[in-house]
Formats: sequence, structure tokens, C-alpha cells
Amino acid sequence: MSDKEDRFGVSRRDFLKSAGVGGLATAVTSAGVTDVEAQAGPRVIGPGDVPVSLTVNGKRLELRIEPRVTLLDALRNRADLTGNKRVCDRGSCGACTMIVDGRTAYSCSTLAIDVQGKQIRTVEGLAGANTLHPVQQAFCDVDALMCGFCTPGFVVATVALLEKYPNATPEQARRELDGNICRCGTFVRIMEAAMKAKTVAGPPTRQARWGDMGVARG
Amino acid sequence: MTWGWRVAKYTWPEKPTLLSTRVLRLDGPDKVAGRARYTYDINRPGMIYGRIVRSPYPHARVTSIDLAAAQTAPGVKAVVAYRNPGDEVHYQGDPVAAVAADTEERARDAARLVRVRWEPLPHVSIEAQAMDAAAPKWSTTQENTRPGVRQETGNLETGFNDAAHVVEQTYSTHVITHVCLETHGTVCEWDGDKLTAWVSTQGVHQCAQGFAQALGIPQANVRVITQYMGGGFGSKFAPDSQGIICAKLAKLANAPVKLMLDRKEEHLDTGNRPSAFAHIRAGVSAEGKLTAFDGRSWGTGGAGAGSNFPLPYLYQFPNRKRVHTDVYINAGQQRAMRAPGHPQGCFLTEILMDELADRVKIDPVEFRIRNAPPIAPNAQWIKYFQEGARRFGWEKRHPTGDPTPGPIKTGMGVSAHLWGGAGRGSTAHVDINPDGSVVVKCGTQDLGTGTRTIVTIVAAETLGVPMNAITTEIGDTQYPFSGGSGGSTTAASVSPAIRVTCTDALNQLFAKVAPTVGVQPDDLVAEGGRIRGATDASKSVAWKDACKLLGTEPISVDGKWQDGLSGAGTSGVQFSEVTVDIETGIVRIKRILAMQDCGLIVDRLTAESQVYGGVIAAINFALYEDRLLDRVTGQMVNPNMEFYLLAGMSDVPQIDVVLNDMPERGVIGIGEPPTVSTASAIANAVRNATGATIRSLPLHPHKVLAAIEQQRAGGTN
Amino acid sequence: MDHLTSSKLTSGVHCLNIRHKGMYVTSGPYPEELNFYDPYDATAYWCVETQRGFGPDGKPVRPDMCSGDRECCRH
Amino acid sequence: MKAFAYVNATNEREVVAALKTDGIALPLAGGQDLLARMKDYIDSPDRIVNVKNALDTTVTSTPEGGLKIGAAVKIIDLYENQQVARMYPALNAAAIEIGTPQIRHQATVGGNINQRPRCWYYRNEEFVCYKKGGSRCFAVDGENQYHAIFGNDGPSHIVHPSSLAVPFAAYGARFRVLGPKGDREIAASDFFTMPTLASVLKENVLEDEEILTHVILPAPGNVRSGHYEVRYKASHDWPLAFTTVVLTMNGNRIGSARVVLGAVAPVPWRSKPAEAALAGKPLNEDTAMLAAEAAVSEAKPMSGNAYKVQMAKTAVKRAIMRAAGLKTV
Repeated sequence: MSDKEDRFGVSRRDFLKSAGVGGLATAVTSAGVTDVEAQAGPRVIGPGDVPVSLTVNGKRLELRIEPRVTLLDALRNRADLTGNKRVCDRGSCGACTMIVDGRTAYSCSTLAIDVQGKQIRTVEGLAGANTLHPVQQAFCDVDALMCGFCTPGFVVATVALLEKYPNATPEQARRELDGNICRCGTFVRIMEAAMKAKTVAGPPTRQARWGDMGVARG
Repeated sequence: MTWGWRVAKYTWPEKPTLLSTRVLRLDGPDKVAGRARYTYDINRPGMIYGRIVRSPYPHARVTSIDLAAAQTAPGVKAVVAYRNPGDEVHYQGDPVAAVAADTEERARDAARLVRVRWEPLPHVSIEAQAMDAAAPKWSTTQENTRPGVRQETGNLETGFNDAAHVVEQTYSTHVITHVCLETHGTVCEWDGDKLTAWVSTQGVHQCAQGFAQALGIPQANVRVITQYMGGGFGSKFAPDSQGIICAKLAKLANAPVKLMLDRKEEHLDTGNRPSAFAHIRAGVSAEGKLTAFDGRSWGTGGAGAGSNFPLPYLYQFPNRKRVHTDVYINAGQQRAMRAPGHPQGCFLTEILMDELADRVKIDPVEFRIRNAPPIAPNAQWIKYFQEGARRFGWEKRHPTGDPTPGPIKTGMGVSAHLWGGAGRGSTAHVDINPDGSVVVKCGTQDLGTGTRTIVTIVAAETLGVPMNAITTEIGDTQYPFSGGSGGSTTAASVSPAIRVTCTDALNQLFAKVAPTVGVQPDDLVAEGGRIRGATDASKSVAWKDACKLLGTEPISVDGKWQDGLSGAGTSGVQFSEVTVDIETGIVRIKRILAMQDCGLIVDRLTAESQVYGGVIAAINFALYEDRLLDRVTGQMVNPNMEFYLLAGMSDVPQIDVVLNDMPERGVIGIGEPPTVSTASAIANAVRNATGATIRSLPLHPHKVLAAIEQQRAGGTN
Repeated sequence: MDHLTSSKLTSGVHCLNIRHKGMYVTSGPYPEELNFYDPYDATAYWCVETQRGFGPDGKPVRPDMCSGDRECCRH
Repeated sequence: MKAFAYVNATNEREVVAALKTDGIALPLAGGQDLLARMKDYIDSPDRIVNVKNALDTTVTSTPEGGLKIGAAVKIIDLYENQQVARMYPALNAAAIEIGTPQIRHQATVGGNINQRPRCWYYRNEEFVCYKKGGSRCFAVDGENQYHAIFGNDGPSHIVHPSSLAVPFAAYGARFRVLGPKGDREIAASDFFTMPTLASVLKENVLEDEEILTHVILPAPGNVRSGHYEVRYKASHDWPLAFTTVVLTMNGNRIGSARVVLGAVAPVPWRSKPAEAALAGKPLNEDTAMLAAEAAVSEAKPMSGNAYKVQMAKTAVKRAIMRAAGLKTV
């Protein structure tokens, strides 16, 4: 790491030794004796590459990565699963949203090593071989996407919404989709898609279709 | 210049089957399924990752750059110094060096090992401060301000003599950044002296030229590919420094390099919308006619970049004067951002309009109608004011200040805008193959506006075949030249090119099949997958059978945009209803109505999406976004998406879009206009709700509360 | 790049390496535009050599800056 | 993010043991705060101890009629717990306001209580402030619109970021912590520390190698509680001011009150003046307004956040009105 004196004109070396406060506890720098019974304890692994086994879209994925690699980066950079996007990389925008054991999670803010043994679903795992997931179809049908970069995250969040509330109210939908940001401004139609997807058994919507002749005027 | 002459044979169909209908976005399925590969998603064999080292200081001189530690760090394949000792950096985020390593994590590690020594220089980061003669200078060689040219029309003295009321106030808007969800970046791969670059760009051909000239290689050696891109909003027309650095790292490492900026770099060094300030004195006659406008304006486009905007905007002040000053500060430079200048000029003018309307006690819609330019094909404001007011329930609007009890006040506002959107110059190629397949190639790119879809719509409409019979190839410099996608010019440039090219190809096919069908080529039409006589439909041949007559040689046609199929000039009006909690100052938007034209609508579905998107972008401009520089250190305090606020689902109101289809005007762009006036309509609605005027964006609660407080205290609000 | 494609730059006066968005989009004219406001210049400029808003000499890229005798100027 | 070694602890004691190392070790629960800090190089630990599989993930009844909440309970599970919703409605109301669905699915009760400040100076590497071993609080002369309006004696002017700490303090919760010297219990209101030059590197009383394991809520008793958050955005955003009130009723009158404000001070801010203004009064809008005025009577805003005084006042008033079952707007 570059010396803080160079970067910011203030030395942080002392601080780094003493200020590791956070998470659920304070930092530990002392080598003092503890009253907690000394025990073999769990194994310390890393910081170099370690084997990490993930279950993604029902398939087993064996990787060798550093413990610091996030779930998002593990899939995008090591498994070529690039459907979910990196946008804010800090758990603010939702483009990286995956479903981990049935609940949505920001994969940018999840370590890959922490989700071993869990069922991970990405946007790639939603569509069938020849058919889209009803949520994906609804997004297409109402044009709930533009540049499409937020879309995979929104699609995953909407799938999770409807798995939790199959008959979601607009209020429930808004709340469950509040963790995602779109910059093109497709929100109105995403809401429309969510409401449409919950009634997939209903009649097809407006006359818009791909490629066919004789599309009716809207 | 080719405009001004018309070719009669190229026209839009009178009774289209696809044009102006709701056609689904072609790449929707690939995008919703995560199959669409953006630049960020390109993974090449042997690819490594680039990372740029940037200045943490807003203004400094580089005293030394030591690359040694980075060069020997694990996984590092290339390290370059981008600056030399003695060089001056002018903003936080100014690039100074770069590394490439085998993993992203190691590239970040190595970047932190580049030891740069700095001599910090005095900086300036606030417009008002920069304008002070004693202020620190943003550059050791440049002044902080650049005075503009004085513009004067009519006679100000006469204008103010005619005024029954005069308003004099200062108005302002803030700096926002583009926040493209896909950050700027590139994947560069060399094959000998040939470069292939996947770039998140609004202009593939334009990027190829940039790479070639910056790297000193023939443009023929550069191929740029952008199949999908995650938002540009005016900020992605060139490879930029990160593109050139990426290409150099790839050359040095002899490996493909992916270099995508992170969110912080994106906020700091990929452009922004300049701030705008104006001190305005304006007069209105007793009859409610604008008489005079005297404005002194300024703003900053960052380090050495301009900040001008149109002022006054749209409304007719017969006597006016205006002087603008560019102010330079130590911050990243501005770039074109969705309707450059217009949102600023619109806001500054439209708030003033409501203040003037209240002085003469005329309803704001009526006041605008009295002062709007006369109705014309490209100037539909008066019509939209009238029809929009009816649709929106404007008659329920109370005078300024919601009289109902309780802390939640409701109000309505209105605002108007315009944009050019004219096209020109695109070229295209079409092959009609003997097996009936059709390939359309155009070196344009789809930013999410639906370009891929409209290219296919126009080709299918012209050739009379289903859209799924067309293979559309865009987003690659291997295809014919097209302009960068900016200025809302893409639809108006590309659609005519496709129409012309496909018409020419079809005419060649008509000539081939005429003898077989037994109808003169000029009397043939293509429709419903068949070629048939225009008057005698019984004489026909199926598309596939017609193409078989080509034998072994396809019809292969190049064509170019021609005048007559596209137009220029759009107008729009927006209405907004908001609530304001006067005990917290928090504004919530209830609904927005957007009235908009764009000439001939190509795809109604994606055109509507453009309007929704423009409105929502402007909600962000009005309420949430704000690039905040620390007033002491000049460093950005919110270079993320946590404290750089953007609307989420719960912040987005009901939005109604009314598109005025005007096929006789040809195709005109719609990307920018709908984002111009929303913020003004919102601010006017806040004023209507509270009776307090906020003359500065964003409408943060602290300003709302202060304005309410000032109004209660009997201030000049 | 033909400078005549940019109304903001003058051939023989401005550096050939100056770029702005208007040179890169195939935009048609909108003659009535100036009925609705007076002319203004909101343009962001960059140098094709550096791909930044600063020239090879580190000074800003703007028509008023890129028309003189800067060492990097290419007329 | 600096590379780190990783320990997957399976019980509380393993966590404490694993936190002992020559370098810096930090516990990782939901990770919604810590990973962002690490990515921004605010913290660069040598070792991460995963506590998700080690700490209690359940909510259980206590013999005293209260609830014991494991530190590893996810926010979403806290929100959806029926006992919590019935017994401590303000806690339930606070839980759903936290972050986003994705964050609530990952983040834990312990992590929420122990998260580090969201101050933008603290969060940006460039600003070496008191909390990072520096000798300045940049907010004093800088962009302090989201900083403290109470407890502004310095040296740091952060607002405490925990949404749960406020209702926990108002309901009189106690925090159980475990460390090398065994376990101890600390009242929620004593857990958080006002900044001093000696204590500014952390926000609470946890010692080295100590971890929070449980929150213990007393039996609610005959109380009425209310919670109100003022937020700029309706979607994902940090509150600008919020309040939990817990009123012990004495017939139709308020017997005693706890009024705790959030996002206004370096700790969850208990307002004694507001509590005094409520004692003995009927529970109605007039009382709420008086208490709200009292709550902000001692506010000392900074140069750019006086507006938050009005917001805090409104939050107090509306929290009391909610406790009274009255419409707030």
C-alpha cells in the first residue's frame, strides 16, 4: 500500500495499528492472554487463493479465489456469468442483485466464500431454454428497460418480490424494488411489468409482439 | 451540404404497418436474460485488468512518480506513468499513472503501490469564490473567469418603461454528474498493429478515430465494437484518457486489458452538467406581456471548461440584454449532458415566469400562452398548454399558497421546452440474399434508446417483410459510417438512411421480378411478405420466391441519409403536481403530465420510454442529485451512489405521456427534450403549494424550509 | 475531420485537433432555433491527441485557447 | 480491498479467540457496512472472522417476559417476527426503514448497532479525520448538512448511524457482550459513547476482542410507543432525523416517558427536556407539540444543518402522535 504521507499528506500508519474498530467488535492488536479457553479453533485460510465451491443456478462451481473476492466478482470475472452488473459496487444500486437461499442480496456486498452451500440464483438462471421467465417476459412486453444495465438486477428483484408476494400490491412492489436504481428512468414501466407478471395466466397485453406483421396501433 | 433538396421517391408510407406502432424492443430478451454483453462483460482469453492512479488533490504539481513497487507487485503485467514530474493536475481524479495485473483485486493493490509525490497548490472550488479577484487560481497559467460577449436586442430602457411590474432576483442550478450505470471503460486487444476495442461509447466510428489519432496508428487498424452500452447521456463520445491508457497497457502487457472505471472515478472524471447562476431583472406590462429582461449569468464547467446556456429561454422578451461569464474551478470538466444548457436556461426562466405571472395576477398557463412564440409545426406550446391544462385538471389549481390546513400542501406547476433533434449524414448497407434473408448494416449504436429496433422497423416496413426476417447489424466500425448518438440526432439520421437504402434495394428486386410477376417495376409494391402489383394484387410472388430469382448474386446496396424523411425542432410542455410537508420541507411528486412531439414516431413504445426516462432524470435533477465538493479541501464528498442521491421506485410518481404524432414532419429525435422542463414544473408546483419561492436547485428540504421561513417573516419571497 | 462541419470552429484559425460532440454527431440544422433564444455555446471541447479537455501542453482545450501560438497547435 | 485471511467461526468463543491476532482482525456479519469500508480502504484488516455461523440467529422469550434477540438475527427476520411487532411496535417500525430489501436480507441486528458512521468525510479515504487517526473533524468547516445538531462539543460531529439503537435505547434494552474476560451486560443507553479525544476512534464501549452477542429487551409493560422517521427520499436513504418514544401510561395520562432521537447526535440522543415535558400530561397533539419544542430547545446546529432542528422537532411530535394513535399529517 502506498504510504499515506505521499497520498494525503497525513500519516495513517499509527492509526492503522490502532483503529480497527468495527463490525461487531473492536480490533485486536495485543498479544495478551485471554480468559477464553484456548482451543484449536477454526482454521485460518487465505489471504491467497483458496478453494471456494458455489451452487449457482443449480450447478456446482469450483473456484480458487482469494477470500476477499465478492460473489459478484467471482461470477463475473471467474465464471463468465456477466448477467448481473457491477454499478455502484457498494450496495446502493441493486444491479448486482442475486437471490441467495430465497432472498435477494447485493452480490457486490457479499463475499463468495461466505455463500458456500447456499443456493445462488442469478439472472442467467431464470429463463428456460426457449422461454423467458414470466417476469422477464413482462419486462419485454411493457418496455420496462432501456439501456438494460440495471435490468438484470431489477428482474431478479421482481422475481423475488413475486415469489414472496404472488399477489403483490403496488405498495409491496414499491418497497421490495426500492433497493434498485435505474438511470434511464424505466421505473414506471418496471412497476407495470411487476403488476403484469403477477397475473401471467391472464390475457396477453396490448398488441405489441416481435416480428409479426400487422401490429395494431397503440 | 445536402439539405435543401428533396428526392421525391423517398417518402414515408402513408399507411404504415409497423411505423408509429408499439413494437417491442428487439434486444429486450437478451437484456432481461442477462445474455447481452456490454463492454463491462467482455471477457477475452488471457485478459488482464487495468487500473488508473489519480490525483487525490484538486490542484497540485507532481513532484515524482515511483513505479518500482508496483512493477514488482504480484500479478502485475504493465505499469505506465501518464504524467511527468512538474506536471500540474487540475482536479481530484486527474489521471497520473496506471497498472495492469492478472486480477482486478491485484490491479487495485498495485495501483496503491505507485508512489506519487505531490506539491499541493491552492485550489478554488466555489463559483462565487472563484470570481473574487483575490481568489486562488484554478491553474498556475490561467484566469478563473472568462467574460462573455454582451448580447442585446431591442431597447432595455423602453422595455422597463413599459413594465408595470419588475422582478429582480438571483436564480441558480447545481452541478450534477451523468452517473452512467455502466461506467466509462474499454477492453483493448492488439493483434500485431491492429487494435480491437470494445468501448462503452455513444459513437463507435468516432472512437475509432480517437484511438487512431491519439495512438498514432491508421484508423483502418482500429475496430471499435459496442453491441450494448449502459448509458452515456452525452458523456461517451471518445476513448478518453482511460481508453488510451487501456490500449497502451494492452500493448505493453501483450494481453487484452479490461479497464472499467469505478464509481468514484466516474463521478470525478467523466463529465458533468455545469452549474448556472443568473441575476435577472425582468419587466412585465399590466396586460401581462413580457417587456424587458436584463440578465447577468455565470456558471462553472469545472477546470477550464465553459458553462453557457440559453437565457432567456423560449418566451419572448422583446427587449433583452445578457452577459455570461464562464467560471473555472478545480473540478472535473463538464461534458454534454442530456440537452446541454437547456435544463439550466429553462429553470432560470420558468421560475421567473411564475413570479411575473403572480405580479400581474394572471394564471401561469394563460401568462405563458400570452408570451409564447406563435404556434408552428415545431412550436406547439400554445396547443399543449391548453390541452395539457385540460387533461391535468389545471382548473383545480389554487392561487399561490395552498390555503388548506395541516402540514401537507399541494401545488401544481407548468413549464415548456424545445430541442432541435435534426439528423443528417448516416450511411447504411443492405443485402437481400437469394434465400430471402436480409442483412441491414449500419455503424450506429444503441444506447438503450431503441436504435437497433428502429433500424429493423424501418427495414421491415420498407421491404414489406416481418421484422424477424431482418438481421440488423450495428455497433461496430465494420459497418457503414454513422454519427455518434448525441443531440437526439440518431433516429433522424439513421431512419432515413435505412429507408433510402432499403428502397433502392427493393427497386432492384422489383426490376428482377417484374417480368415474372407480369407487372412493371414501378407498379410493384412489397407488403405482407409478398411482392405484388399495386393495382392488381392477384399478380404477386412470395418474398422468398422473388429472392430466388436473384440466382447466385445478392442485391447489395449502399445508401445514405437524404433530406425529406427527417425534420427538426420539437416542443413540449409538462405539468406537475407535488405535495410539500411544510414541517419537514420534504417534497413528494404526485404526478407529471408530459406533452411532447417528435415528428413521425418510429416506435411508439420506445419513444414513450424516452419521455418517461427524461422526466425521471429531471426529477433527480430537481430533488436529489448534487455533486458536492468540500468547501475547504475541494474534494468531492459524495462520489458514490449512497450520498449522490437518485430516485428509487418509491420516489417516482404517476407519469402520463402524451405523444403528438406528426408524420408529415419526418423523424425527429426525442432523447433530450423531455428532460428539459420537468424540474421547472416541479419547482413551480412547490411554489404554488407553499407560497414560498425556491430559486435554486436542488429543492433540498433545507432550502424549502428556509424559503417558507422567509415568506412567513414577510420577506421578499 | 473537416472543421467546416463545426460552426464553432474556423478552418485555419483553430487547432485541427480540437473536438467537440457536435463534430461527432450527424446533426442537421435547426434554423428556427434562434427564434426561441439567443445564440450561446454550451460546448465541452477536447483534444484528439490527448483524448482529454487538456492539450499536450496541459492547458485547457477551448476555441479561444486553441487558436494561438501554443506549441501543440496544428493549424 | 486489501487481501485478508479468513476464519469461519462456528460459536461465540471461536469468534473471540479468532479475533486475537498480531494484525488487525474484524468480525464480519452481514457485511453491508464492513465490506464497503474495506473497499474504500477505511479499514484494511488482516483477518476477517465470519460470525454469521457463530452468533445466535434467534429471537426467544425471556423469563422476565421480554425478548432476547441474537446478534446475528437478520433485519428482515426482526421485522417479520410477530412477537417483536406485537410487543415492540416501534422496533418493528424502525426495522423496515433500514436500507433496502437486499440490505435487510443480509444485515444483522449486531451489525446495525455496531456499524461505523456514515459521515462522508469518514467514508472517503482522502479525509483523514479524527475517526481515522487524524486531527480534524472536516465537518466543522465543511459540508455538515447531515451532521449532528446535539452533542456538538466535538471532537467529532458524526450522527450515529444505527436505526435500531434508538428504539433499543427507548425500550430500555440491554446488550450482552462476550470477550476474553467473559461476558457482561450493558444498558443500551450506556453502550454508545460520546466522542472524546481518547474515545473518538470508536462509537461504543466494546473492548478489544469483545463482541456483541445479544440484545435483551425487558417486558414492555403498560407502554405506548411510537416511531417516526424523516427521510429525504422515500426509497433507500438515510434518515435526516427520527425518534422513538416509549410512554408508560398512568390511566389517561403519561406517567413517564423515554424520548430518543436518532440521526441528530454522535449517540442515540435521549431528550430529558422532552421526557419532562411529557410526564403527567394527557396524551394528545398539544402535549406532543410542547414535548417537540422541548426536545430541540438545547439543539446546537452546525453552520449548515439548522434545518435538521425543525426535522427533529417534527419527528418527536409525530412519534408521540403515533404513540397516541393520532394521524401525523
